[in-house]
Amino acid sequence: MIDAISTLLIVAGLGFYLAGSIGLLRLPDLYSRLHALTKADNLGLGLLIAGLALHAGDLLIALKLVLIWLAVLAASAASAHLIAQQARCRETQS
Amino acid sequence: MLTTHWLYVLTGCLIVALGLRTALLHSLLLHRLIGINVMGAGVFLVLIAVAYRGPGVAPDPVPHALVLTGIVVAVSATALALALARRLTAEQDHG
Amino acid sequence: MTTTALLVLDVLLVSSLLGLAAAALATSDARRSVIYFMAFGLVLAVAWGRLLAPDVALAEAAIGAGLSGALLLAAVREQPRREYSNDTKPVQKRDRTNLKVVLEFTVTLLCIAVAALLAWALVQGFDRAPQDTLAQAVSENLATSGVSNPVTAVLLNFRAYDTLLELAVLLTAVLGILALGPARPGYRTAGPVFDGLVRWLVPVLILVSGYLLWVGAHAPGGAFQAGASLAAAGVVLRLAGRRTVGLPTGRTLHVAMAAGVGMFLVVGLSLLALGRPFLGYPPAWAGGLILLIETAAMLAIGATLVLAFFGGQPPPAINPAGGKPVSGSINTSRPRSREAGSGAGAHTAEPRQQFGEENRQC
Amino acid sequence: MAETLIWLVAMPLAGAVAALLLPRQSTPIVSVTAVAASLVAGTLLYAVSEQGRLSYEIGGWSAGLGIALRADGLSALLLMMTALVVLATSIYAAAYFNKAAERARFWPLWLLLWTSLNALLLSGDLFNLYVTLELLGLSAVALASLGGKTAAVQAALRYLLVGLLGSMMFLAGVSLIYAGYGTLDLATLSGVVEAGPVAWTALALMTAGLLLKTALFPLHFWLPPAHASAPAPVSAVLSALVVKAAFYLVLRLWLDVFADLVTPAAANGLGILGAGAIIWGSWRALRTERLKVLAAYSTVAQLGYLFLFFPLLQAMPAGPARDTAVGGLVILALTHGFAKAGLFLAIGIIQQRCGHDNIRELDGTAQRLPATTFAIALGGVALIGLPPSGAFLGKWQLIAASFATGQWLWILVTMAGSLLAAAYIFRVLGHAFGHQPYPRRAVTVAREEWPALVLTAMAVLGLGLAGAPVWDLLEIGA
Repeated sequence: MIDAISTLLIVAGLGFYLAGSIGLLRLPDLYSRLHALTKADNLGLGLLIAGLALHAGDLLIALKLVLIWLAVLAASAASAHLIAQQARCRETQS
Repeated sequence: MLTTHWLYVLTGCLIVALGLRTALLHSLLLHRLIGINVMGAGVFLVLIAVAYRGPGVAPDPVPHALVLTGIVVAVSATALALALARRLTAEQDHG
Repeated sequence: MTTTALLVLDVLLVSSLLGLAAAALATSDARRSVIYFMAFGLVLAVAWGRLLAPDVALAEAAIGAGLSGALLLAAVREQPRREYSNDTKPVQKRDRTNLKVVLEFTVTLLCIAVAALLAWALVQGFDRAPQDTLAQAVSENLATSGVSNPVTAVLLNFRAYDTLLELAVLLTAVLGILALGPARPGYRTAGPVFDGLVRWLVPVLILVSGYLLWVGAHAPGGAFQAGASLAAAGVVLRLAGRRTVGLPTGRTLHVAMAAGVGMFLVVGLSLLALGRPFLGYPPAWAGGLILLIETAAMLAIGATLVLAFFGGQPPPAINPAGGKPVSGSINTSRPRSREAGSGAGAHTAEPRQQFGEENRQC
Repeated sequence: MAETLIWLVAMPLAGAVAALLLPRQSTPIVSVTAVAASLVAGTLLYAVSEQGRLSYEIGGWSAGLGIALRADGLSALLLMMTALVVLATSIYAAAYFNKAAERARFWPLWLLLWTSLNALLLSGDLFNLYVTLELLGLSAVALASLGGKTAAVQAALRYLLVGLLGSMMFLAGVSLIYAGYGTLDLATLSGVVEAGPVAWTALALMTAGLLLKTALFPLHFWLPPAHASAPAPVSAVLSALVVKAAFYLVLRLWLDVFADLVTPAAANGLGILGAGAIIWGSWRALRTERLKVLAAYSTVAQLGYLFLFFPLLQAMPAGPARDTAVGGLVILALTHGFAKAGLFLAIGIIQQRCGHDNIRELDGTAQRLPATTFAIALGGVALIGLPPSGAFLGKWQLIAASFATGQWLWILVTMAGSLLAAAYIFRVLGHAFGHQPYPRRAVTVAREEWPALVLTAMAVLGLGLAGAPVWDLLEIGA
């Protein structure tokens, strides 16, 4: 039962990753690409980690996995912000 | 010899060739430096592949330690090269 | 996991490694090339995780991709438009004369030959090697090495002498860098979002380095990964525009830089004085001595890599009492004119910090 | 006695750390370290001559699992030369860098360079050799860039990139050896290595990397700018010791570890490159306008002679005749080390006192700096190979071996090289002894001048008249 849920979560996470990657390749401008990348990937990673944590069977490992997710969330939020800000500045300057 | 060995050893050799070609041919310092680093990574990949003994078998730790040493040596050399290049461009800007 | 799945993973990893290496080397844009190189390093770390080398994977991600990448990007940033050239003469637009084509062709052939020769010899080598003699020796002596992670045992016990010389290499590089002149100008002060990230990221990084140091005795980790994580904290602080990144100044900085080599020598020579071989730890003491050396090495690696990111002598700290800069004994070889005034050096050294509030967003 | 091996590495390294931490006392620290380490090198030489080969297992782990340091007659001799050259050059450097801040920057790197040289000459482990090569390369580059002039920094950068490329090729060879033989220990390896693709490819890769580092023609392009633009004491050590260290490794690999699988064709290839180095290096030395560039090209040429020995030794059966030839090779290398170090120091004095090193404008130097000019003349005697210098003995053995094996070409090359060397040396001396109508007062700066004199005298008189023990020492471990 747990295995099935875990697999389902991982597959769902991968789906979000796929969507994010397609978005990165297909979307027209930087802002929407950034949007696709950060949102879809953060959610994808969250699902992936949820699936793996269920699979781990050890609370400590599960907590470490969640910690990774939090760190990635913070880093990707901040870097997306910096990239968008920089792009905005270039636009206003030119 | 496992299939994995084949795959990673051949990749390592190809990466060595790619890095070596850039290090020899490119005119820009930064690219040459990256070329040398890529070449090093190829050699390291070969070493780690040599250490591999198959899934679930403990690998040989000696090449792992060698590669760790190699990575630190490589970053030291890269840092010194970049500092020299910076000094050089600063001189050219002033003179 | 089935063998087929592993094979698919292998093929994916190998092809992305080759693609990224080729992309990093083929593009003529320096920034792009560095970014591809960093991505290459990260995939390489995954490949090493796959080949059951987690210690190396950690080091590659932190040092090979992370810090090397940061160093290279900082170098590119200083040359936003100009070509980054090795020679004094301006870079010529590619004039593809016959000679050059012939040269390129020859060198390419040579490189292919080298790779083919190496691959052929390696394939031959695999079939004949009595491969596991050394790995067996390591596992037989692991019990007396003081640690249970075999990689740490090799690095800090069996082949500790290599590691001593490697720390000497790091020290040499940073001494060379410091002798070349002042640090590159700092970065502008971070906005609230980035600053907020830095505020909690830095303590976490320091915590992580302590964890990696401790865990290295029995699991993947160790002084190098810990030192790199410490250095990452310094790099992040510097990127956020902090003037000081926790590096000491003057004599203390030199102590930090030389800590690894120094501790190795103190331990090694003390053992020699006690009638044991150089770096021949008594088994009962080995664990503690290794941790002692690793702690010093971590500090040295952290300090050294941050200094490398500075790219030169860090700006002197202001001594509040006298107002004079507390400079290290290793000064810049040719004081630049803008730093001539004592005490005034602090803010002139980093002109970018003078940007006002309205400039902060860009 | 075996502890002397580790002391030779630990002492300069500890000195480097101490000089870094106590910059104000760095000069006395270096003096103590240099004298002490030289005494240790002397002890080692004595111990090797009495007891034969020495080895020291670091950490008490047997070689293979751990790393062993080893010394035989050849490495003991080179260690002794390194110690003497570094000692003399340190005395000169203390006067050359006349600001305390310059000295504080210089000494730690200087001792790190010495550490790496000793570590390289003693190491018995292939991967450890790679680390020592990198330490040697980085410390040499850092020192070469110390002048801070654009030319020096540019040359240092090229030197660094070439050095890195060389060490990477070396490391590729080392990896191959580990893949094929499962060991990194040189002694173990020489017992198991056999002709075949693994050993050949590994030897080719390692040799290619080392030839780049030892600047064998046509891979010498980086050497003249790097050696000519570095500060004088650094140039002295780069030319005398650093390129020799890489050459020592080639020698070790070809004559010792991989001796059984060297083919005559490969040895001849090295000989031909050596011949090219002699002719091209000497010709460029003759044509240059600057004294330091002349000395640097002369290094390229002198390294060529060392490579001429490879085809000769390959053709000679093991026995006393071959041992004598090896002795000739070693004494040639030692003589060049002493002579070139002295020459660079003397040029440094001229450069500082006259403000230039243009050969055409040297007139009156003999009147002004008599002792220094004498040192240049002595160094010149050794470079040409006139008796009684050690180089005369070396070239004599070279020619004798060529006669014995019927390889006439090398005799012609040696003759031509010696003539060219005589031409470029006498060109310098002709200007230096040129009369100046209003001679400025003769200057003697004893502290700066005597290291150059002692070093060149060592090359001409020490090795020439008392060189016999070299052959006895080489018996050990041969």
